[in-house]
Amino acid sequence: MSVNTHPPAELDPSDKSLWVSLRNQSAPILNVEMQCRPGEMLALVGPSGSGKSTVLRTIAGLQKVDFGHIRCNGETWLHTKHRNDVKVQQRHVGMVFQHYALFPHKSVEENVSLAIRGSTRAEKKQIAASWLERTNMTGLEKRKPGQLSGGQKQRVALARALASNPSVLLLDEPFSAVDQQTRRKLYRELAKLRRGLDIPMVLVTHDVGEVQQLADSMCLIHKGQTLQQGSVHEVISAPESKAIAKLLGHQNLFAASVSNQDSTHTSYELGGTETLHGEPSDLAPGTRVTLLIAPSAISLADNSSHDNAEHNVLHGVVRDAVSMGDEWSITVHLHTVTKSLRFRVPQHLLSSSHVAAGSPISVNIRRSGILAINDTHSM
Amino acid sequence: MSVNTHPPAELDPSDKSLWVSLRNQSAPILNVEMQCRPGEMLALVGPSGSGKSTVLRTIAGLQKVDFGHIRCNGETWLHTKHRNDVKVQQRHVGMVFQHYALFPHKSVEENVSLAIRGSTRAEKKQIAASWLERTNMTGLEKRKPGQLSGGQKQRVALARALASNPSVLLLDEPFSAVDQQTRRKLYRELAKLRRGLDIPMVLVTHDVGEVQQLADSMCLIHKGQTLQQGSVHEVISAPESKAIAKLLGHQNLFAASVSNQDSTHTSYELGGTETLHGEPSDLAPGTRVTLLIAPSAISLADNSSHDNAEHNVLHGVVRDAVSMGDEWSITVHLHTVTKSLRFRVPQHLLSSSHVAAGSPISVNIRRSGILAINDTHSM
Amino acid sequence: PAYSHADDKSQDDAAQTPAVVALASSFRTLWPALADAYVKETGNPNPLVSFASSGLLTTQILHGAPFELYLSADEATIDRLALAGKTKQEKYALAKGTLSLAWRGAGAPSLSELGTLMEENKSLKIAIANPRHAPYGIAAMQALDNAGLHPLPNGKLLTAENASQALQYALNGAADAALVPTILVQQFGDANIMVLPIDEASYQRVVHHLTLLQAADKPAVTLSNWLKTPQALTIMQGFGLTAP
Amino acid sequence: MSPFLVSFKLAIWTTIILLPIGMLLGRWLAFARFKGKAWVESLVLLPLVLPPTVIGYYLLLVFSPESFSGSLVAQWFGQPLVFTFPGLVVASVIVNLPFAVQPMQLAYSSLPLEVREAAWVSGLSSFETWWHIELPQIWQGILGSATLIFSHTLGEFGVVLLVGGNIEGSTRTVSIAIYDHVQAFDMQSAGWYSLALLVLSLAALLVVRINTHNKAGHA
Amino acid sequence: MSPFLVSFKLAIWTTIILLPIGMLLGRWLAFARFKGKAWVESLVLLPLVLPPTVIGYYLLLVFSPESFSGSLVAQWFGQPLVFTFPGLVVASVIVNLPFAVQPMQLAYSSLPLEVREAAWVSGLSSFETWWHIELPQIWQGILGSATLIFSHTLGEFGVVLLVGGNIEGSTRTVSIAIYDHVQAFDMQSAGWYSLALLVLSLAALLVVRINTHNKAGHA
Ligand SMILES: Nc1ncnc2c1ncn2[C@@H]1O[C@H](COP(=O)(O)OP(=O)(O)OP(=O)(O)O)[C@@H](O)[C@H]1O
Ligand SMILES: Nc1ncnc2c1ncn2[C@@H]1O[C@H](COP(=O)(O)OP(=O)(O)OP(=O)(O)O)[C@@H](O)[C@H]1O
Ligand SMILES: [Mg+2]
Ligand SMILES: [Mg+2]
Repeated sequence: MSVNTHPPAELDPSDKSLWVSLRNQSAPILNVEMQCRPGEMLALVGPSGSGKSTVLRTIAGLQKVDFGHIRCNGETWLHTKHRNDVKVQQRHVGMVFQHYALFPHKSVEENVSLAIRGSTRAEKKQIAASWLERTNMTGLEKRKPGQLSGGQKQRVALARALASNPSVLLLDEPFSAVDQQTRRKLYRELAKLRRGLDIPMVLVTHDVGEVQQLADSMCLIHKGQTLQQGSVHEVISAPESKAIAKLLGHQNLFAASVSNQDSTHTSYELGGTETLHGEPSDLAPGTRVTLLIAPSAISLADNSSHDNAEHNVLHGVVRDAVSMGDEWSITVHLHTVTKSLRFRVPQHLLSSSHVAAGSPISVNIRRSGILAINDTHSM
Repeated sequence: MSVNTHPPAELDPSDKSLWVSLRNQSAPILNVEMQCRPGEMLALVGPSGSGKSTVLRTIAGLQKVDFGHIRCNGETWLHTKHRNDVKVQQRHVGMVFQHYALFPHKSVEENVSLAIRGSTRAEKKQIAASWLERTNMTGLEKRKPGQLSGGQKQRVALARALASNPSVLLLDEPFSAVDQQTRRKLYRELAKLRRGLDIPMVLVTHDVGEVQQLADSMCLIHKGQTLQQGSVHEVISAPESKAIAKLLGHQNLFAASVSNQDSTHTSYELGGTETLHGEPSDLAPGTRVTLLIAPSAISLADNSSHDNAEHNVLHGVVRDAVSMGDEWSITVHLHTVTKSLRFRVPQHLLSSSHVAAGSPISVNIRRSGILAINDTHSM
Repeated sequence: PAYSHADDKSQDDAAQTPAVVALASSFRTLWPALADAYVKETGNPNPLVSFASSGLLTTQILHGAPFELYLSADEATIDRLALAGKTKQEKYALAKGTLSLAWRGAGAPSLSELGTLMEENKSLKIAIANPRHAPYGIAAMQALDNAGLHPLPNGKLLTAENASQALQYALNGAADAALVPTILVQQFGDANIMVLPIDEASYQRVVHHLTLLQAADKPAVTLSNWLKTPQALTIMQGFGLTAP
Repeated sequence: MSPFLVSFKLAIWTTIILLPIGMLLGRWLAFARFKGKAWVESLVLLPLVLPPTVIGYYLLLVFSPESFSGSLVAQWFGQPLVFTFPGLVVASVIVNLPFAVQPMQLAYSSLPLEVREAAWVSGLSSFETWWHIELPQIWQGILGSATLIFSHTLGEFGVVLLVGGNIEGSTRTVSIAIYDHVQAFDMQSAGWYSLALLVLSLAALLVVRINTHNKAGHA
Repeated sequence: MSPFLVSFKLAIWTTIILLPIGMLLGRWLAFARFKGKAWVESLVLLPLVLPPTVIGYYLLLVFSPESFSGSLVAQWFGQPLVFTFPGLVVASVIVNLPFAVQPMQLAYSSLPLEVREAAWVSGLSSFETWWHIELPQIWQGILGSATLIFSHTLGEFGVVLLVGGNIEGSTRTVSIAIYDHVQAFDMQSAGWYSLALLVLSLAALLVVRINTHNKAGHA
């Protein structure tokens, strides 16, 4: 169910957005439509091997596709139908390669300053130094890439991309090898940069937290196919299909069918014996849906609790419980449904009897935290 | 404050633990002591460039150090004092290199089967196939590494390390390029493998969630120096120093001094005007401490709330609020302290007025969620 | 290999095995005719030959080359071999050789005219064999000396590695003239080249010698003897050589 | 001009002229994928297959002022090529072509594509990419080519002898001089010349190699 | 045996013998870091510096059964080396040494250390690492070495003439045969021989190159 972001035939030349529309028949197979406005950070998310790097490489002009139309910064970069293909150099892309692709024989400083255009030597040196400082690389300017750790290399690659004053920023998992603390510092630097720059930015990442913290919109890709594009909040809170929900890392997914619906609630039947009540909807009874239960909608309940207007109560036994710092991650084996439920509980709310595998447990599921994905709509 | 895990002079030959003790004077500077029992998964955590990869490479026998003593599987692998240095091949290490180091001219299948020892050709093929299946690589067996995506390469590297039936497992950020869904599958496979294998395992990662989910114990390294080793829960919930707390990604750290302490509580003075009350402790008044406030100890409060026996109440204004799916991450500018406070709130507890920057906000801080780190103890 | 035949004393075999002959470059044009006649008259197998400059052949023989017979225009090299005890018999003078001027085009000048021609045509070049080691090169220098053409201005005199090469320079136009052994040009039909004999008094004539080497076996002796016959001399005379 | 001077001048000129040619050809053969590639690669080697004297002979035919090709060449160079130093250089360039191409092609084909891509993305033009990224990384290939060409030109003898004509001071190289001495049984001179040639070229090779090692920094 | 057979036999033997030597030396020079490395690298090139005939002359001195060294060599090989085919092979091996070492060294030095480390960690012995990991990746270097040696041996002339003695059927190579024809003004034969040599060697080079291209799969 790809989004129709195909660049219109007559495009406003003052539209500086990045429009991408790609098809490839041979491996890697592609069928991608996406759009990113200037100043917007678009997160490109998808499983390993889904074609994210290929898309970035095609935008940069490094990879050929059977059919492609790419517009950026008011110019057409690629239009295979018109045999239009702007040279890589003229696209002015700032790119972090997944494997960094540093210049192995150049020092860290030269790696960055080589990518800076149209400045004097002294200016380049200064810009490079400032970016290396912002990526916590000060002191290592004279090193060759071979003498750096993985995370240090990645930061040089990031500095090189950011320093080039590009017309579009393509970041391929730019923080994957960097520790949390440095990562937060880099997030801040990226945020600062965004304030000054009005260019489209595309970020490939596997970290949903990173998406939420950095990106405005989000594009999901699976087997070379774009599945959904929208604002981060929209996509995460209302995935269009079960596949998307899974891609986003949602674990509490239950196959169900609408059994009843009126102005106060909708009822969903799970595997025959269990019924969950959700917010009112316009789903016709009998519709097959996938229920997505937000982890935050789940809380511990008393054994004696019963369903009420706000909550459903489910009973089961603890299958396992893992301490995650000041929270516990609990997997519950429900009595009535074969699938298990996963959620987190702050440590202080949990008594030790809860944590042992096999101990009985009851959970509240807030009605407003239940999302029904219509299976018949999705591909 | 390095842990004394120096292998004892007379070592029990039946002790199959991995003992590591390394010193290096020239770059990269090292001063590392660590230990990992058979069947234990030790997480090696530290900022980028702190020497994690160097330690793994030294254990594997790929890097030389000035002074080193490594024992594993009841054998001495390295003892520089006795000019004892077992060859790489004889150490039988299963290693995932940070940059994968796949054999570029061999197919995916050959990459894995080459690392399998002492089996017939058919057996090797079968073992390789089974590991490739467990790493979700089925269907790509005939590809060369150059035809794989980053995450696919990483999974081949993982399959190669796991398939080799090693005497110690060294994993250098083995999941960094893999999506959440596949990562969860790999976690499960690793857990399964652990049940059958009684060998020490060392995992380098930047993901605290991963540590909590996979590791038993944890070793913190900073600038080549081991800072703390202990069980994951111990290290995360009671870091020994402010530096460690920072490394672990803790953000709510406040400099304070003990102003008062009795059998019901300890009082801490923050920057003069604000006082926080914590659980009783044996800290003498006047002791300089760093207060670590667990995010889960922070919750929203009414404007009219006041300190009570369980909670401290602080007032401030929202500096920014970021939606993280069904939670919001809130940064609060406190009235009385110059540092800001970060915490997460489930979306349904938050009214829209709370989210706007500048709106007044009050927070509860649970006493039991305040940890005081004695600054005078830490280095 | 040819090497082992030297030890082979069997008469029958000797008739079958060819003689191994070292031939100096100056015999190159002459040899096929001699060999043909030898094979035809005696019924012996065609001798195995190795061509090289006299200098190289001598070096090789000095260091154990399995040659049985050595023919050269360089008497000094034969003396050198004799001195080293490599020869089996006294050297034998086969024939005397003369010099000719090979001239590109018609109207070949005499050597004395060549001087004036060179004055007129600055780019005119003459090639000779290297006088440092080739006997015909030495003879050519003597002839040039006697014609008052020595020393020639720099770049006018080309010294080729051997006489063949000197002639080649003239053939392909790299040089305008070459002073070469008559044997090379006597039976040489090239329309572009005019051949003019040089006054035999103006240089010391070159004597072609033959010597049997230590390794010589029956077939080599047979060949050596045949080369001393009048029939052989007749063939040599056909190439412009004269009786010694 | 001493034969040593002629030899070293010839070796240096040949190296200087061949390096860019070898770099272009080697780069093309390393990067391009086309049908007749094996043919081109094999053809480049052919100057090695014929004996030098025979190549010399054919070059003489081609360069001879009497021939059509030779007159064209003579017009182009302003003088006939035979028996002159420029002629030696041209002949030497032709004979040494394989040594210029092979190491360059090898060096180029070990250059990872991704690093060049990063250069393009960074806005470096083809020339800048070559200058900043390719050149410093094929250093070993250049060095290999240069030393092979240099050494082989010093020792080359057949082509030089034929095309140059052994004219003292302009086309007599040390190789020819040594050969002449050997032919004339002047073994002592030949020995001294050989020794001097070996020592001088060893010194030259060492200087080049040590300098470039230092420059490349062995990083 | 026809001169063609002698030449090709010689070229093939020389290549077969030199490839392992070049591989060992090239590998050592690529991987080892030691003080006199520039010296070794330069010394390896010296067989190119002296004219082939002069090298031939010195080899003759060393191998001659009349000399002490030669008698040792003759004992070792069971026959004197001069004027025999084995002698040609030995001389040819010495002269072609630089072509064996240079491309191998280049190919080896572009092998990333990390991949070899991964092989060791995977438990592959030094030999297995060489066989499974190094060899398939230095293919280009081997090919480069082999084709240079092969072509150069076909065209080599000076050393072969001196050490072999131009004996028909055993040591007369095509190169020498062509030279003889040129010297005897038999230009037609020389032309035909040259053409045949060129065509045959082109064919040989093409066969090798196309086969290895297919094998390496250009991946
Ligand atoms: N040279 C190639 N030939 C054939 N298939 C290829 C080639 N290179 C990549 N692929 C395939 O194309 C697909 C897309 O690869 P790409 O690198 O774009 O994935 P990705 O989304 O970036 O994955 P990751 O998150 O693992 O980096 C993968 O399935 C990969 O196996
Ligand atoms: N060849 C070298 N010469 C000098 N210093 C080096 C060399 N290689 C690595 N280093 C330095 O050694 C330190 C440790 O490197 P190492 O790769 O072990 O870090 P790391 O903890 O694995 O970091 P990361 O998380 O970024 O991978 C780094 O600061 C790095 O810059
Ligand atoms: Mg990718
Ligand atoms: Mg590392």
